[in-house]
Amino acid sequence: MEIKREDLLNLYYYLKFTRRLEDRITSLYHQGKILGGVWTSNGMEAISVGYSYALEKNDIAAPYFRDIGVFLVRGITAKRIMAHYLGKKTGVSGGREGNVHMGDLNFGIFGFPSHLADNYPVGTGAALAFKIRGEKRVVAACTGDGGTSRGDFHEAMNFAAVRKLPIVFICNNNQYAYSTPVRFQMAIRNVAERALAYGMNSKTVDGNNVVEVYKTAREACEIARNGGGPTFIECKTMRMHGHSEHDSAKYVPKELLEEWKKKDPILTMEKYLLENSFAKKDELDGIDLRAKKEIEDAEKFAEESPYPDPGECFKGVYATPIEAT
Amino acid sequence: MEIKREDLLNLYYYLKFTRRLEDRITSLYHQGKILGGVWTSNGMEAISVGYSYALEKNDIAAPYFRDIGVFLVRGITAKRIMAHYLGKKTGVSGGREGNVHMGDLNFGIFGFPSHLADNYPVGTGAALAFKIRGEKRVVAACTGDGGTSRGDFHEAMNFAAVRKLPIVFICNNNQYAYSTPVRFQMAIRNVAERALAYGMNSKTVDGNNVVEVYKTAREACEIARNGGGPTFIECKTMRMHGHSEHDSAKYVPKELLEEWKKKDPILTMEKYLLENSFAKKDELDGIDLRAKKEIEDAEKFAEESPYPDPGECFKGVYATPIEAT
Amino acid sequence: MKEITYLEAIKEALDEEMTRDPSVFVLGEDVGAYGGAFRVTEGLYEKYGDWRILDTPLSESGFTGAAIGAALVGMRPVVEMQFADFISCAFDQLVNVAAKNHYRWGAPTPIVVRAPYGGNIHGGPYHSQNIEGFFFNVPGIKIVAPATAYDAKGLLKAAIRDNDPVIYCEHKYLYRRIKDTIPEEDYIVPIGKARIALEGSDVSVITYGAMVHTAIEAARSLKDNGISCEIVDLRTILPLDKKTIIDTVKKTNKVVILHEQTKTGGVGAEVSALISEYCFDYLDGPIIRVAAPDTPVPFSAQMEEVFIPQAKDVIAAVEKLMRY
Amino acid sequence: MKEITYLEAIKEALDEEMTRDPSVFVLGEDVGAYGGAFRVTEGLYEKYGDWRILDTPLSESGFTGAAIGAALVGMRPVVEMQFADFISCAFDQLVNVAAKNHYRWGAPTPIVVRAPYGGNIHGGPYHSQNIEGFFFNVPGIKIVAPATAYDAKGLLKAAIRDNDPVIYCEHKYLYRRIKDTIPEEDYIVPIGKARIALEGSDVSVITYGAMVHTAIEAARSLKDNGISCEIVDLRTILPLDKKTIIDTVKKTNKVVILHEQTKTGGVGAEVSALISEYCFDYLDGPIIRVAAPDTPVPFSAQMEEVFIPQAKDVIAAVEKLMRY
Ligand SMILES: Cc1ncc(C[n+]2csc(CCOP(=O)(O)OP(=O)(O)O)c2C)c(N)n1
Ligand SMILES: Cc1ncc(C[n+]2csc(CCOP(=O)(O)OP(=O)(O)O)c2C)c(N)n1
Ligand SMILES: [Mg+2]
Ligand SMILES: [Mg+2]
Repeated sequence: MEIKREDLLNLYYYLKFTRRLEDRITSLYHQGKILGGVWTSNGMEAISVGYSYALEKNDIAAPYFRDIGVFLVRGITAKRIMAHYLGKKTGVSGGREGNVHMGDLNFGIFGFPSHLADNYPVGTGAALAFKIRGEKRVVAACTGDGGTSRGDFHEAMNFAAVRKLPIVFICNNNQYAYSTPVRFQMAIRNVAERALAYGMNSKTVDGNNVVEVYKTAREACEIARNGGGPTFIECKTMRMHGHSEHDSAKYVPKELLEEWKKKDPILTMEKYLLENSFAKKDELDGIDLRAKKEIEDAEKFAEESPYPDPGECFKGVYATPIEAT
Repeated sequence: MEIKREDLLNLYYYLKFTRRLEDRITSLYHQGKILGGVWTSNGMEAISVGYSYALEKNDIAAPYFRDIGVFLVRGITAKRIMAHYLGKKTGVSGGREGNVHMGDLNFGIFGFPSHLADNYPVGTGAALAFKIRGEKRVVAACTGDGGTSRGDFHEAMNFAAVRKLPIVFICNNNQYAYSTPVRFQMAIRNVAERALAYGMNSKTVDGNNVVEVYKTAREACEIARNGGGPTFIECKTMRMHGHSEHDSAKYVPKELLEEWKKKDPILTMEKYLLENSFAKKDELDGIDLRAKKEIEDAEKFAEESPYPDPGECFKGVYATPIEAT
Repeated sequence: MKEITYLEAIKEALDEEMTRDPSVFVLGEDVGAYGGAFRVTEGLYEKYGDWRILDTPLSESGFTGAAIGAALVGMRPVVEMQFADFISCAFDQLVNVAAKNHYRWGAPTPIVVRAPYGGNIHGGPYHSQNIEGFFFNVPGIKIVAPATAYDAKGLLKAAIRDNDPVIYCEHKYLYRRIKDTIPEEDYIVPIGKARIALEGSDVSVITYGAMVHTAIEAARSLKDNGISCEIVDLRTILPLDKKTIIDTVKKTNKVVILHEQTKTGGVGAEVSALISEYCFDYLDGPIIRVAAPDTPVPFSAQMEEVFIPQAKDVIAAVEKLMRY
Repeated sequence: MKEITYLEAIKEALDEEMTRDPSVFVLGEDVGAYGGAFRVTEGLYEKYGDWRILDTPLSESGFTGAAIGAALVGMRPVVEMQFADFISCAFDQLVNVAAKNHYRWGAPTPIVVRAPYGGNIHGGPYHSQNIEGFFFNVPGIKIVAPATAYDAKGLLKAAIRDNDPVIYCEHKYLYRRIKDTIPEEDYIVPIGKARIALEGSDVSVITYGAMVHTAIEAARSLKDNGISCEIVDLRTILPLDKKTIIDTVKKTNKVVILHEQTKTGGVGAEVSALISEYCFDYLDGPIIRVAAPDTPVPFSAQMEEVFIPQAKDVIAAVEKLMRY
């Protein structure tokens, strides 16, 4: 598969954008401006950016909580995201939700329900709808290595395989579920082996290589789009921070982090672009600056935005409210 | 593995016992003496008989609803079972439950919760207890091909594999879940392939051959007992009646039934015993008569037994009731 | 006008809605060629095919989640639970995904979950449960429970057209036991509106589902003793029709709440609490609940009979209240 | 005697019970070396090892089912839900296996499920839920919800020693915010017994969990206006301590029920219904419920503040009742 230079630069942009946005969110959290908790995709940005970039506009993403890149790639502005994290009225959820718990049908993104793997069955449903209606659209649903131990993972994978649904299942295998290493979660080597139980094709890719993630997802999407059924893609990566900003992650061996630091997805991409002469350093710096600028604007916007009216609490439970009697 | 003649004759006895008991239950149901529904293991008796015969007295069975043979093999009398089906006070559940929904800790049998595959996690728990306490006991848990599509199947298999629990998972693959053939339930050839997702050893056996089921289960039990972890055993068979007595099963091709009729587990065992001179015809007839007699006595006992006191309805919700205030 | 059973009413609603709106489809175990465990979808497979009357693997959470996802992209799925009891396996998807989608991120989730529920059929603990209590404290869910064939059809149509997740409790005991004369033309029964099943003046019996018929039986017999019962059939359990409840209490000043669901934490508790809150000054006696005891549903006929509230229990409660 | 936090009280109960009884063990996500998301099990792994403080894969149904199976063969497992919200994934095992084992086939299921629940911590819809409503209509389950460090320890010990499945609702907001002086010696707080958190004569405020502290705050302020509140801390939610509820109503004749759980179908509905049934003649005014609105728990501080009942809401309800 050939990738256009423009796409490569876009991928680079979204990697940077995601990293910078989450770095900023982390700072704001430590400043006490973001309440609750903060979970980031630091060091794993290539997965959400890569798989969502593989989607067409009409496709659907059913992300999990390390997938903020999906929101950026699909066109949700940093302004709305930042305001969302700050619990502002102008945020993606208008203050009803926090952190990566957001979704927007206008951008083809399903909200992430905290319960891990829940979005796998939900994703299959959209794929089923496309199949029923004969639409050439696909779904990409994502969860972590931890989420693959849940029943909903199993039920969704099996259903998609039986009905050959147009869906690509992504797994972010960052080697830990919170403090629990993969070897205490499953007795297999690669999460991809899970797919054998369903007769589903699977791939294991370098989750820190955005080009590889993108290409593999893109190919799987095309197979799905053309009636070839689902694929499971395991993206190997490493969680470089704690599980959340609360967590110092002492349980992760330092050497592991050292090793993976060298494989940072942004460094990897930079190197790839420079060495293959897709771009010069100053062009990349320009891209970075663009991301930086957007985030500064976003922060300003978010800070200046009003908090939601407390009365909003009572609204929106039903799409069709029953007239009060 | 060598099997003693005595064991072979016992296996034959339990096959006959199970068949006759369920045949009688079916008649009583059609006579209106058994309320609700009746589901049998007709044509599949070798599975429950074979795997439960592989257990030691102190082991635990966590059966599913085609496993009435487990109750007989483990020593629950036909009297108590028959009374249970008739909703009598003297039945296994004292009238609180019906059909194969029964259990008895004194005989190491967990009650079957109707929700298929629920007994897989429950089974792992007993195995975990044995492991924690360092007891050399094992668990055999069973479900149908249909049940393997449920999340609880996945979560239990995975947990057992990770913790190398002393459990043997049995699957009765009778090619249908109610009206749904296996090919609409999973996109794999053998249910045993499910085990690949967990790094668990698996076997596919002829579920109509009680000796094969017994041997395979026995070996798996010994592996489990000695710290070798779980095994998944797929027993291929065919449901020879409708899903329940309500169901005429028109959706099953006649040829399939014809084909499997020839493989009837009792015929198979009879042939094996006679051809290998383990027994003569009249000895087998004697065994059959013994089963027949027990069931006649059981029926008499059950018919004559009183119905439960209606007030029993209110008792037994809690093991430690809160003093009424 | 034609006479059809409660079960036929459900099937007709499905059939007509599927014809009217191509986004409606049915999924669940054995709903396809087999026509469902209770034969509710019988004949629909032949008419709408494999993808609109869709057999699923045995996986309630998976197919309920799939229904949610399909709904999010414009479909109107109707999920069949083979028995309502198995809805426990789909609890998480319903409570944490379907119920919260709209509040959390503005996405309507127009799914209907058909739940064949209730006892009196010798089903025992796992084939007789009333499951409305599982969802009764969950904002974002709607629950309906028709008592008549007319309402069974009209409420299912309303549920399918509604933009929220609706749990449709269809009482198995009523499937083939009751009939109604139904209009030929399209109609719905609006969600959120109770109905007066019987007008009366001395005491209100507030109930729903199969118990409406038990209430009517009791009312007939009470009438012979000169006691006039007003029977309120809630029809929608969540959200409750407060106005109809308040109006009947203001009229009769005496209330018996009747349900097959176990007593503690049942719908009756909420109805009682609403009345205490809004009609305190109109009450001429305690609010009595007649409900199943706090036990699983026992199998044996003898025990199940004391489990399921009977007309005589309603009569006793009403008489006690009349003496008050 | 020593002063410890609510969280420490939970940990001490676990530690002491594990020492006392080798059949007690803990399982759940990240409970092992990490010590649990809230650090409740911190230090226990070092003391009891990998098989008694047992990390599980991410699989609530699987490990809750495993706890049930272990209990059936003589263990006393304590399951930790990382957040109570995730108990929805284990709903089926709890409701259909654990709750019914004893009734169906006489097998006790002594498991405790620790459910870190409740809001006021900016957790949003998925990390703030009150989950008692999921199980409140399920016979066979017991539910406790301590409001103090003293009760947190005593109720957890009682729950571990109890032979039935107990859902132990530990309020996250209280973990490090409240302390109690606790006896050195072993004690339990019996399941099924409420306590009078504050004696009073004008009005009863019946509540539990974190709201007990809200009630106390309100009572203090009401006292300045000459209104004397009696506060009942239910402690056990299922089954309810009817006697204490009835006694307080007979004493004060006025009732406010307060909970953080959403209103419709909440524990308050049942408490209200019990009062209407048993104390009708003692009531001098309507039974008022102060509860969270029927919505998911919103994230933003502004919205969450109107979601969580506040002392001022209790004061307003009491004052309204006093004017009655
Ligand atoms: C069903 C469920 N149980 C527990 C949690 C709490 N929890 C949040 S993240 C997490 C670990 C997730 O691990 P993994 O799936 O590998 O994702 P990662 O955080 O590593 O990206 C846990 C246990 C949850 N969100 N959902
Ligand atoms: C969770 C759950 N969903 C639905 C049912 C209803 N049901 C009872 S048996 C059955 C089919 C079971 O198929 P399988 O597991 O293959 O067992 P078999 O009947 O073929 O022995 C179904 C759907 C159930 N018992 N449990
Ligand atoms: Mg992970
Ligand atoms: Mg089968």
